[in-house]
Amino acid sequence: MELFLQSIVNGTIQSGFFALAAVGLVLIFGVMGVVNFAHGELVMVGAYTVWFLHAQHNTPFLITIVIAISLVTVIGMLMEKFLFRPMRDDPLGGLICSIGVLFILQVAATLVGGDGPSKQVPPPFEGTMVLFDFLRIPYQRLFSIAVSIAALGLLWHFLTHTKLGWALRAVSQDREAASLQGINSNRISMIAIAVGAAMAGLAGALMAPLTNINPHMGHNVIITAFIVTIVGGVGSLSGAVIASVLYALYHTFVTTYFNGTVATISGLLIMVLVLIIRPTGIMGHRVSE
Amino acid sequence: MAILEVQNLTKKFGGLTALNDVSFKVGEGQIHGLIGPNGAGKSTMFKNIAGFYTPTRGDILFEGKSITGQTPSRISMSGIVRTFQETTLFQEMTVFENVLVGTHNRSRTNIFSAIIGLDRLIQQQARTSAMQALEFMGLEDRKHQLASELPLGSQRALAIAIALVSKPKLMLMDEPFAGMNPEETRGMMQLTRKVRESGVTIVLVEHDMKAVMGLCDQLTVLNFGTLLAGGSPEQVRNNPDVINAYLGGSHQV
Amino acid sequence: MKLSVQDLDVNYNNVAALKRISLEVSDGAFVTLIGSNGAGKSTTLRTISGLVKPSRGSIYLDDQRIDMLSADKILRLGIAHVPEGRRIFKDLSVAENLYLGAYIHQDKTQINSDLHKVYSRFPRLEERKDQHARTLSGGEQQMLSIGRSLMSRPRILLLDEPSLGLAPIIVQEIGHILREINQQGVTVILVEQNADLALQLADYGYVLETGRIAMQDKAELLANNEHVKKAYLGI
Amino acid sequence: MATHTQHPARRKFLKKAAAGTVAATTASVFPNIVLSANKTLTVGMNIPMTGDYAPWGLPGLYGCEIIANNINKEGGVTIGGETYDIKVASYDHGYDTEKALQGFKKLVLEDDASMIMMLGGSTVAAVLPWATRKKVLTTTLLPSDITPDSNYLVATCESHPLYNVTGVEWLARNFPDVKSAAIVTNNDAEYGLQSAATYQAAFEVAGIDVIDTHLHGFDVTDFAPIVSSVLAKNPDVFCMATSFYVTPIMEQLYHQGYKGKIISCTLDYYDEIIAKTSKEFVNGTIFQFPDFDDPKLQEAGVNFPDPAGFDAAFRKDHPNDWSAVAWEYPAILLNWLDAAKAAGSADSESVAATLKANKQEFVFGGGDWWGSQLWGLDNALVGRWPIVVIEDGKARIQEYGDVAGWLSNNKDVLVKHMKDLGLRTV
Amino acid sequence: MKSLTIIRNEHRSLGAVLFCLKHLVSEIDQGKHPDFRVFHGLLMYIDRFLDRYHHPKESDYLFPAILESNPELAPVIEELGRQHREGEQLFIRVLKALSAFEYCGPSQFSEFQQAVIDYTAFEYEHAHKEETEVLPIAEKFLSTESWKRIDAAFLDHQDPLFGDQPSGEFNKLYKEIVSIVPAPLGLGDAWKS
Amino acid sequence: MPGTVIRKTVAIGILFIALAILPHFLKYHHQDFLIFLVINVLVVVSYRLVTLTGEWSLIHAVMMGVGAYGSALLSKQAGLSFWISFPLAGGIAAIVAALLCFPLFRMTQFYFLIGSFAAGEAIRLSWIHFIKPFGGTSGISAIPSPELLDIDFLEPIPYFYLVLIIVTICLFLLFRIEKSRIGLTLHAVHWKASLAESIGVNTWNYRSLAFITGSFFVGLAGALKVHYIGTVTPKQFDIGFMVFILIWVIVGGYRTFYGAILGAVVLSVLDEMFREFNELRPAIYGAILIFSILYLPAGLESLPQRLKRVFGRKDRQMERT
Repeated sequence: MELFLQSIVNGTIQSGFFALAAVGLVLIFGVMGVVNFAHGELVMVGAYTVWFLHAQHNTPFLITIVIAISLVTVIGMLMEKFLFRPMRDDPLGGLICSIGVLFILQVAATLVGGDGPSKQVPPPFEGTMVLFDFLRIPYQRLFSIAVSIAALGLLWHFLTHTKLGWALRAVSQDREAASLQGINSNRISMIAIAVGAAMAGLAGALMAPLTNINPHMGHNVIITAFIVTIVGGVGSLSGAVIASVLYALYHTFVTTYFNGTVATISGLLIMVLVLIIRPTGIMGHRVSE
Repeated sequence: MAILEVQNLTKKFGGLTALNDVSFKVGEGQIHGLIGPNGAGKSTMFKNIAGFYTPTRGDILFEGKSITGQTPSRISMSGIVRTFQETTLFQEMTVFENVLVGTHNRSRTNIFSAIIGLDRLIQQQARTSAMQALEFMGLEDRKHQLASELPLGSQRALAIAIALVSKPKLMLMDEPFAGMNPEETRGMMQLTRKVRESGVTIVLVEHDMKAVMGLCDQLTVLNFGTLLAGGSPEQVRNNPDVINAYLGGSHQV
Repeated sequence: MKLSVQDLDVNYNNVAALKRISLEVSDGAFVTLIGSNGAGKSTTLRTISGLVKPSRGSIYLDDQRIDMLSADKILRLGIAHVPEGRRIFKDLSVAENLYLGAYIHQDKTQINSDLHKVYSRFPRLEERKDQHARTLSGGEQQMLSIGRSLMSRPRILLLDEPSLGLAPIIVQEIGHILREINQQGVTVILVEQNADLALQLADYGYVLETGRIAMQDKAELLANNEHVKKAYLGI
Repeated sequence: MATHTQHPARRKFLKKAAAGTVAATTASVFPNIVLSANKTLTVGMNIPMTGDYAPWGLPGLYGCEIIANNINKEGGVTIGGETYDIKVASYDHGYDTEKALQGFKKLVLEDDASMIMMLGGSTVAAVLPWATRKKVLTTTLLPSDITPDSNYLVATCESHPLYNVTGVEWLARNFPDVKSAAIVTNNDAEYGLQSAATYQAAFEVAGIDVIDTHLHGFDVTDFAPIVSSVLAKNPDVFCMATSFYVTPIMEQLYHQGYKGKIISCTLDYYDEIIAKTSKEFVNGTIFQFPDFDDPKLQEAGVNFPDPAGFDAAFRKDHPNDWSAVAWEYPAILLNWLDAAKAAGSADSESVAATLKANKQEFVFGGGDWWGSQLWGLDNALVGRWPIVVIEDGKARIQEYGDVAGWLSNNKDVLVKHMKDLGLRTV
Repeated sequence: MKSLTIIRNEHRSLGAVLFCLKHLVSEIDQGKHPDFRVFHGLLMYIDRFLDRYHHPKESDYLFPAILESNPELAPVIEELGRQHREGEQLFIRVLKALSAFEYCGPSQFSEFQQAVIDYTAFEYEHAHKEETEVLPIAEKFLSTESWKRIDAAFLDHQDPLFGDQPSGEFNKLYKEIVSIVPAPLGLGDAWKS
Repeated sequence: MPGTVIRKTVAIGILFIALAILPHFLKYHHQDFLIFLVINVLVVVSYRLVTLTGEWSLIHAVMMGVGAYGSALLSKQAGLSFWISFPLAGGIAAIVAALLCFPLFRMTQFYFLIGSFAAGEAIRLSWIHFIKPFGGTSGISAIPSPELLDIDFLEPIPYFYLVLIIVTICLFLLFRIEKSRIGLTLHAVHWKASLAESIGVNTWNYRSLAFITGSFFVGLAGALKVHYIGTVTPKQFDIGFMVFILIWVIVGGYRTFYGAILGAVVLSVLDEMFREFNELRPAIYGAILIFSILYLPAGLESLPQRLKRVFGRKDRQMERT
């Protein structure tokens, strides 16, 4: 029972990261039609920023988060302006471009941090909250999950209660019809990638004190984000968030009670199964004929 | 005798009923027009016959046998070929290659004979019949051109040649005259008759009333997913229900 | 607000879709373009609203040349386009769709009063304002599409086949609504395959055939024209 | 923390870029070589210098360069009457088998390297047929690479993971209350499984029950579930068999309130772990790799010249890169030089013969050729190995354990556990 | 000539409502549960529209004008006038059958269905006759004067019969029908099967 | 017509001879590089066959691994000679591909891309997870090299000739397939699947055929590779390698047969040339990728035409007008 509850806590914390990373991928794919292979590297850049500024140069953690988000956002916006926009009608080209960015960002990280071992960031919030004598939640993780939920909530509010949010969803559903409402889809793409990249940057910054930081850490992030995106339904943000929670809990429980590799293999198989049974994912809608 | 028989066909998309209990027959060797306003269900009917949709209810008989719910390629093999509403061709291939793909049904080959060259005879036959189809449609001079470089009329003719080369018994033509000027339309009507004379039954969807009335032996009128009327062009023209549809503010038929 | 289209050519992958199209639409007019499938009606509208760029010719709104502007800029000049097939945002609520129609406007009170007007014109939309647009019936979706475009306060409204796939009484009702909109001073350019409906509604009509204007005249005269009757009215 | 901030990463980046170019052009051009009239003796390093495995390659190159530099400064090395300057030629294979094969040939045929040092695993397997055919002496850090097919592959330094037995033995001796252990490791065959099997054998011999062996992949981003699952079984000892994820696992142990003993194969960068947890928590952790400024390394029997000086020189040039391989490749190089001197030739065949014929002095002292019971050939040099414990936030050698002795008594237990995990044994 | 367009428009509106009526009856035939309010609305509209709005236009203005210029059409006009009355009889039959269906249950449905089919067929036929036999002639032979007179009457905004008030009222009525007729025919809630 | 055929044959002959003598002028380690390059040419060309129907898969590298593991196991466990295990490797890859067709070709486009990636990753993780018989991360080593007369296939030059001959035959077969009516039909499925279906082409069958055939050839490539290296590991066929295949084909140009080859050759050679930039290398590679996609969207294969256009051959334009 204790293990069960602890696993729920562990899974919930994971789901926050999954969701932050996947939401950006979904936004970018939805609005721009590009599979951003470099999305994991955006997370990585966020983590590196925290390592470099906070762990190496003693910049206060909260300020570092803001800087990480801004930096990643700027990278995302540059990608949109110089790569994805010229490639608008060529999703394959967009994908290749994003792979190019992936390589460049990995090298940039290597130059900043060296080829050495994984980087570590001492947790800015020390101590562990103990509930009922057995549930242990480190304050650092508590902070991360709180910030993730807040960020996702903010994103949800942005998408459902602001004009720009509506416009963003409109563009992802029908670019042309959106332009007929006076929506400048280039501007919306810019906002989408800015928001998506900011979420990725935030995910990286929050993960930084909790994980191994190295130039290749994006690989695992993108695989998870793909699974979550597919299971949730391509283009469905709520689907991505729900799938993140489900997948994180699933993975946590299988890892806890069986084995991590089995969890990943079966996760991939579940994804294939979802694709076969319901190609539009749990929350997606079939594009009408 | 009826080569194609649609029996009580119903097709629903979610809550929307696109076709409601429609029945009609197509006589062998005829040009049969399927008419009705946009959104009346003609295209849905076409797609059901050609196997792109599976009917919700009802049956489609071809030469007395049910083809309901079969895959498009299967239906095509039994002798029904469709052409498309907008000019649908393999734009990036040459005219000849387009028709050669069309020979697929008649002269199949497998990968091993293709590699070793055992299928030389079949290939030769395929090329010959492709060439014949081009000549039939008057496209032999353009065979090395890319399909996308043809003028509209020739593109439509090519689309028919692709369909024709698979030696169908029934050809479904989706708006063959759309976007054509009167002269092109006349040429196309000629070709359509020529195809019929070669022994192919034709079902066509069309808006151009002049062409439909002048070309078709029989008409089936759909409106709002239901069968409105059927009969010769003359009968249809005077059918009160058709007039109603017209008076009812629905589109011209 | 006079719209004038001069000598427009549009090509889609080497095929000419429009050839030398010229139109004049004066302020407050109700103009229709009729013709068969593939005649170039939709392309004409799409070119006016900036979705398609002409390969030659020009479009003027009063004295301003607009054919090089993007769709969102053209909307800001007062030309709204209700596209073929409605193209509502299915995963957004009805209200969100309508608010997006007013995307180019900032004044909240004015937007709310516009919204009120749309709701009173289409009470059904108000009943369903919080539902996802995908749950609407075809007729309701068309109402939403028109309502959405009205939210931009257009001076010129372009409509592409609003009757497509709709039942007769809704088509008639849309006809009434378009007439009302026109009577309130909005210029209407209606593209219809349903020539009968279009010529009932419009003051002036153009007949398009294979990318060219084959005929143009007052709507009543076109409705009584023998060629038009035969080719488009089914008489 | 203090050590971090003293060395801003920007400086490191510039230096690294320069080092990269030097390494790439293969000639580590030291000024004294230009002046020296000595002949050149080239040793090759066919190692990962980029990518995931770079941390197991690059520090070794830096270490060997320091050693070579020192030797050259002192006038070179004399073998068979001829004095040579040492040159370290390197090739970055990025832990890719194709590139490893190419790099190996390049180092041997084009750079004239007399001996090739490699990390081990599949990259070694890829070069081995050719190396054997061409009789190129090759060294690996993974004795499990040894096969009866090749006399020319030797493991003369790191006897991963055999040394793990000494830590367990020490633990059992000093903490007799310890009854149960749980092992966590990644599931790769070269590092993780070998080490897990060894720990299992060592615990069995020490009379400690292994209640869980948790294998995980390289895709783990969060160790919370794994650690929760293992701790739920209440082990007295928590054992980490490989180095890849020690830091995050330690962090989880800390946060999940683990109070028992911790034993780990390595504890690289333990100052970072302390920074992420607490000194009190890390104190008492048992592992196998000393810092080279450890006073116990100054004692007799240790065959590494001036460990403290080496440590200082390395940390001066490469402040953040110290890890076990930083001294292991140099130790191999030194060992090989000794053999070459004894053989009077750098020729692979003679050095190999000399290496095997003589009782070799292992880096930490002692030294027996071992391996035939497990891999079919006695090509791993096994000697004393230090048991290291964190004391007041610093790694300190407790004593030297006897790996060879343990093996001679308990090899059957080891073979059994290796077999159970599906590993190659004779 | 505006009047002619107005007559045609009204035919289309009426035709749409009749189509709707017929279609809804066929839906009941296929097992849908009817909402009788819809039929009441449709029939009320037809009743008022024909009686108070459409037929007077023809009988009081258009037909006399035609008779004036083309006396040889008298039999046709007479026939059309007779049809107006016959239509009313058929319509009454529909109303009665509806009441029977509504209060006596499904057993009465077939009579209702038949009544609707007969009535709608009759009205189409009638409208068709007007459009093909009378209107074209009116178009050709009526003098400009006559047209002006008729147009003036049709478009007289003060006229209690055709002016703004009634047309607004009918538009309102029409909107209401559209809103209650079940989707996809109208905008109302679809009938359950 | 015959003139161009002769010219083409001569050109290919010269190319072949040039390739045959090339290794003698190379540094030793570049001879190995050449072997892997020629194998990779087979990989990209077989990949292009899969993509002919318009579906981009991310499982090709893993299918190569299936062939490699198959041949390694057959020769090590069953003791079969290379000459038997090699063709069987292709067969095994083809069979695995055939089984995968059922789930995978229910999807198209983006979903197929991701679905194929997931299926491939599941297979690859299985190699890691099931140490028996796959050997986990360290894979299978000491895979014997081919034996024929007294030729020493451990030496690069003899193995190069073996690879060159086999790959040339495979390329010829692939070329035949593409130029046959089957190839034409595959193109047809890509450009207009609905039209193809309407004339009786079962698109599922053809997609599967392309996938299975492509997998067969890449399985052969995998076997060729590991019988030279002597070791097969899961890492050799990871998503990283798959991304390279994708890049080679797209940057080279997937519209023609030689575009893909061009991509593999040019990019690999460039990569090798940038070796001295060490850790900067991937970034240079990435920059080349982006540059070529932005400025050569039709791939390297379109470069000659572009150059022609730049140097003002106007006859095409005159044709138009």
